[in-house]
Amino acid sequence: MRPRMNPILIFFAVAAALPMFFGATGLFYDAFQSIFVFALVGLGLNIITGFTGMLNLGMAAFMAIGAYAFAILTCDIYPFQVGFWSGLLLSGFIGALAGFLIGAPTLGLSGDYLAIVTMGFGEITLDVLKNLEAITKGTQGINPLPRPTIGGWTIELQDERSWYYLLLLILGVAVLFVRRLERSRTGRAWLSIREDALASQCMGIPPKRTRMIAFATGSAVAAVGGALFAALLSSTGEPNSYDFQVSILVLCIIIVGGMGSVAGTLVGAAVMVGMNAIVLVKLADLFGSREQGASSNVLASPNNWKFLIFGLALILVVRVKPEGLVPPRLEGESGAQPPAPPKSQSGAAAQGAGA
Amino acid sequence: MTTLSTIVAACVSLVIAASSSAQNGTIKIVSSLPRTGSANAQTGTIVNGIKMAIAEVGGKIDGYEIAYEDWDDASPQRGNWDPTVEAQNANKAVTDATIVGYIGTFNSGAAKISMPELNRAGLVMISPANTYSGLTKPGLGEANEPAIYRPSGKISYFRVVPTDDLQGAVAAEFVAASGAKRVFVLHDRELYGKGIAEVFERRAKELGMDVVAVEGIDTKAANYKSLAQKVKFSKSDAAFFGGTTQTNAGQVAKDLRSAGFAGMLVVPDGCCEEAFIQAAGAKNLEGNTFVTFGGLPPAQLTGRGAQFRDGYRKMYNADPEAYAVYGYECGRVLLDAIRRAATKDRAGVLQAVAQTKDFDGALGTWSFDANGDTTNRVMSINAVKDGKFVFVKRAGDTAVEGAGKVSAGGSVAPADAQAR
Amino acid sequence: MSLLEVRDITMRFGGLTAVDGVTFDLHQGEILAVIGPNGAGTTTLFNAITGVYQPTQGSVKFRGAEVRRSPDLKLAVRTAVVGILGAISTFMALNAQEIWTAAIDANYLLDKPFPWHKALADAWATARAAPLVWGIIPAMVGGVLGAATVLALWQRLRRTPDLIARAGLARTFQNIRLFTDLSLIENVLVGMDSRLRCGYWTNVLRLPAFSRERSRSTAEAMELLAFVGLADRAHAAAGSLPYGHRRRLEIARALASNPTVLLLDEPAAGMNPSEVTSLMQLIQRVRERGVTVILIEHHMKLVMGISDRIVVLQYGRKIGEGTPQEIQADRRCIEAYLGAEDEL
Amino acid sequence: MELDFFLQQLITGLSNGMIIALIAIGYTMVYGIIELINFAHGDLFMLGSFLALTILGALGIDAWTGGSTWFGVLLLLFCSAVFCAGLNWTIERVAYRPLRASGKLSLLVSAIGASFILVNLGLFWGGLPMEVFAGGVAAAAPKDFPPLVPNTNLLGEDSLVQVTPKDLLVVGVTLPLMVGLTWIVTRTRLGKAMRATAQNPIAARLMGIDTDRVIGATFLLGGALGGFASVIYALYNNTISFQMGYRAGMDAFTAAVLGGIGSMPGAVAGALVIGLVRAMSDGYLETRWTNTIVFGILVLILIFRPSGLLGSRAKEKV
Repeated sequence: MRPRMNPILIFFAVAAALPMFFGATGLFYDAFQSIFVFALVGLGLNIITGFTGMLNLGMAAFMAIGAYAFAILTCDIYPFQVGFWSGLLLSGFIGALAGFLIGAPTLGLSGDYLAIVTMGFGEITLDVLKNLEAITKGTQGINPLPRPTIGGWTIELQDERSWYYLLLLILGVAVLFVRRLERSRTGRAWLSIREDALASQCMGIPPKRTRMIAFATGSAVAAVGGALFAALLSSTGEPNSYDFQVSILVLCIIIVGGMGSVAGTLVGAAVMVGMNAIVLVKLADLFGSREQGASSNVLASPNNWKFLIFGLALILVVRVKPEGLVPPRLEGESGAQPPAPPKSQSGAAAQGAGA
Repeated sequence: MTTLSTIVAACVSLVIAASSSAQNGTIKIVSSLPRTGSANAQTGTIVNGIKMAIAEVGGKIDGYEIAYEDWDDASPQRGNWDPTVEAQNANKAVTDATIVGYIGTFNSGAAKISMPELNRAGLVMISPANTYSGLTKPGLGEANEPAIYRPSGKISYFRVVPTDDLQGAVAAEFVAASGAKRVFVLHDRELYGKGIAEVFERRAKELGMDVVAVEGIDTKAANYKSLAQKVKFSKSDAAFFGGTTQTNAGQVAKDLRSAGFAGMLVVPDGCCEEAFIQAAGAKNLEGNTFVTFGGLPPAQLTGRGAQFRDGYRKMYNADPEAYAVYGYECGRVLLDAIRRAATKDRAGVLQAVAQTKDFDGALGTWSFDANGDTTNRVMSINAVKDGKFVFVKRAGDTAVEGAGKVSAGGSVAPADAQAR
Repeated sequence: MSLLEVRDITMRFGGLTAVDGVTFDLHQGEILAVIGPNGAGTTTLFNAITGVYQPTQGSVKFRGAEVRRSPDLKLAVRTAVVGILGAISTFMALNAQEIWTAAIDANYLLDKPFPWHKALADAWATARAAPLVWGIIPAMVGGVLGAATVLALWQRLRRTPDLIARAGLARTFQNIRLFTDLSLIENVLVGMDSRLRCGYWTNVLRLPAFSRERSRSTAEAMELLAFVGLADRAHAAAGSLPYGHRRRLEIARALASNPTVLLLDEPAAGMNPSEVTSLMQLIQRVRERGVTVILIEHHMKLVMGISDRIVVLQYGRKIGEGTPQEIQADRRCIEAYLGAEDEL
Repeated sequence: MELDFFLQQLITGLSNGMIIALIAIGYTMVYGIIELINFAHGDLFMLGSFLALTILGALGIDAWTGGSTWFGVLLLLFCSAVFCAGLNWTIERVAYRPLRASGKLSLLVSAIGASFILVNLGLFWGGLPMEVFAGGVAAAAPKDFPPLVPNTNLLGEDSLVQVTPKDLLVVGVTLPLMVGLTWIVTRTRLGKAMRATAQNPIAARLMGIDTDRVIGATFLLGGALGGFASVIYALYNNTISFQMGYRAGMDAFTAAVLGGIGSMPGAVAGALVIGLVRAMSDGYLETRWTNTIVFGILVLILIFRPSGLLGSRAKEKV
């Protein structure tokens, strides 16, 4: 039997080849830059929710922390100005620290109690970013942010193709990072906690510490995603750019892609963000051009239909593929094996209920 | 396989995207405004105004076809302007060589994202609604503003709307003139609302009023009854709310009144729309509520402005909202510049826009100053009567520019303003 | 000296006393069966021993000592550090803006080098001058951090299942609890976790130690799977196994930590006679590996066939202890189990 | 003066808390039975209030001035409750039931999708060409809800402390509803079936309980409560907007969790705590920190009571 191809490799191969077809600039790059950033944040959430089974509804907060840490450390209105690469690393580190701080008192909570605490953390983060104006510039956003320099060569914002490959590279490193963890003692401990926290504890795995490591790792990855998000805009945007809706988008990415599956996260990001950045825009353009005059009728504007289409698409996707587009596979499993019973993605959640 | 099919799907839509580009003899204008979610009500009127301006020239200038695209800088998840989308719009505009004018943005925060990009590309940007002072005026915002928005060193951003530093001051002067001694300042913690509230606060203090407190509200709260009680119990004579209809100004007004606060309530031009009256309930605004507005309300417009008002009624079968005229003005000033431009490309149009002088606009006769701001200082104060805005008085002709500047010490670091 | 001393264990859930003052010893190398009718408290006793429940009363000593973390210097230092950090961050959260303004905004001018020393000095001065109390927010930040500290401290002093497992007591579960989405070998490797040494960064960077440990642990896991007869399905999902095999996998997983004592909770439940026979052989072989076994079982053939000693529980109390022959001869035990005299 | 202010905040906090409680019960019931955070519930509640406004508009607002006000309120309550109940039931049928077997998180995404759709419907609804929607010109703008219930001060217009018929309405509708609901859940056959299904759906099915119907009934009840809440909310705040479901839902869900999710008295207790904390924080501290304080208190309570105020943590069967 022909071995199944590795979907992660396919993703990267296709992504690396794509720019050949699309010139040096265009909508394509904008969409894919978003896709890569959200794939990164999705990877972070995948560690927390997909691997370890902790439902996190506040992922945007870690993005925000990464973005603001990066901005404060690099923007020239502050004295730090550590530069792009150090800023990226440090923002990841600060993200981990934040994950640690919020995790320490709350990771003992089960399932949905943790979910609401993380959601609250998201709200608190927004409020703090808005209220501590002296430090974060409140709603003004911090800009401009530096461009990455590689050996004396600076990638300008307009150089979309270079940005594309830079993001792809960083995403690749992150995927490698996450995959290596997943396929090691650390990752096994996470998965075992998701599957059955008590049994895993009875095997000698300290649940709180393990959860904490997962939470901090996930937060760090998401924070790096947030830092890149800001770097791409050359601004943090306002704090509201990291609100609950963003957390929900990230959650949808990993569930639609396939919980606990790295390849799924990549595909989920491509589908969800792509739908947003390409399909919905195209649809609006398509119908918008036919719009005659300006009518006060709310139904006439295609923009007013976006929520509806997005919602319907979400329901349809989980209806058709409830286990996600690319469900996780077992290591070393060959095509000949019978598939595991389709309860994979419920494992995480069932945990919360039972524990 | 799913991966592949996803990518293929993405590619197909991209090919569609790529195929819809330039034709010869066409000049393209785009606007980037939040068209998804709650701001759409206002931006719709702006778009109407732009379309009207284009219709007036017959869609053609010097044989060039004027194409207009109405871009959305909001996303459905956010229901509001989205920095990512705004950045994409800016990119899209920069890479499409037929685009010579970019009308937008609605939110000052969004402008911060697209301004440097467009500036680098030398693409002129005219905003109908950005009022944040720091975008153009040195010394009023961050230390690095507005230089960071002008990486090419040239000015390519213009706005037809007076800035917060003028409007907030006008509002404070109006309150002071009414004899109020104690004033309670509220704002929505957004760039626009907070900025204008800060200007109001400083000007109010300069005018010798007692600012009881400055509070940022939670714009998503169900009601502000507790806060309204606080205002009432503080024995303030007047309240100022820096915010917009979208950031719940209606509920603030309503709760203040239902809590029994009888003093004067002043709100800025973000509330100068029918939707505000609709949200707050006409009865609650009757009498002691005032709305400042940068310009004159449609009913007070004369000359060109009156023509605009009548034309709008005819074209859209509705009264123009206060913001429609800004859209119209943006469109007209841009088209006028295209007409005057020696070369119908970005550089030519940019130069022509910058040279706009004594423009006979719907908002009066005005020019762009060295910063790209309108020289139009005319403002109006409006009240609400029988569910309609009524003109109270004209103001602002005497407003001091830079009233928002911190007087003591000369430091412009925002920290001074915020260390309360 | 006995390996495990269970002394006067009592478990109460609200008004219900599930286990009432049970005392017994476990000796090195033996197979001890704990039997009792359903509801006698056998599983609860297991849970109390393995730390899943905290016994209301009584003690479990393993090799003569209670299994728990001792409050050592490291713990004290950590607690102190967290506490101090909490206090500092509370304080910082309080006055963050003023300190920031004084240190950064006041000292920083564009295009001029930043005076770090002055900034730090200013920050310190502002921090010292700033008022400590602002209201409810610092109280809450402090509260959260303080509570977390207390909780962490308390957690550490508790007998937790992971601690007991690491001490050398491994167990299986009455209602099999495998990691169903993981493969067989991964299940065993999770069981082996307490013996693995590679840390986080070793795993990420794939240092040489990682590869060494991976090949060693995989070989051992395969050996264990072979031991229970499941080597041929090593990469299948545990959830795809038939019931009888799941029991065996659970035993392999428990053995992976090289335990001194193996606690089996009703290993034969739901098995057919031939499966029971092979299970008995398996348990014997486990003992031959030098592992001491305690098992709860209702299957009398298995209990009588392999145990060295038997403890009988009824209504949470121990009513008998002895060799299989002694128990079979004990009237009270038989009554407890069968409830009727005429069946004898 | 100080005492007046405190009493005033107390009254405001309690009234707000009661409204949150009604929504929170809807969350907690659904969670209790299928362990789903029903994201669409807040938006369902939003649509209920739009229906109420539409009815008002269709019948003519003037009809409700004078003696028939209370009748009007009852009519609105009834219509919105029926509407929300039906809609909630439909959503369960269409978006949740087919996914129940495929895991909690798929359900969650489905609920998020449903929530998006409802929000969009609310936007469209606001564009109806009706007088009450200002001719539908500004669909997205918040809508004024006519003050059917007067805002007169029952303690006399001179009193600093305001107790209005609105406050009485909130208490007068909420309390009987809660009593009634408690009766349904604890005393009736349906209630017994609901609790059985919540405990163990498989066992309940084996015992002959039609769990699908019981779950449907739970959604009906929860939806009806959301409908009641929507009318009370609209009458109390006098503004409705297509985006109000988000905050209402978040507050309510927080309340449900704070009280111990799945427990109805817990949801009420949690909601009252949140209402009071919000009022006190708005009144005595700064509004901009209110959210932070609410969630800070949530975390603090959950650290000490990991299952919420009144929640009981079921011992896991090992």
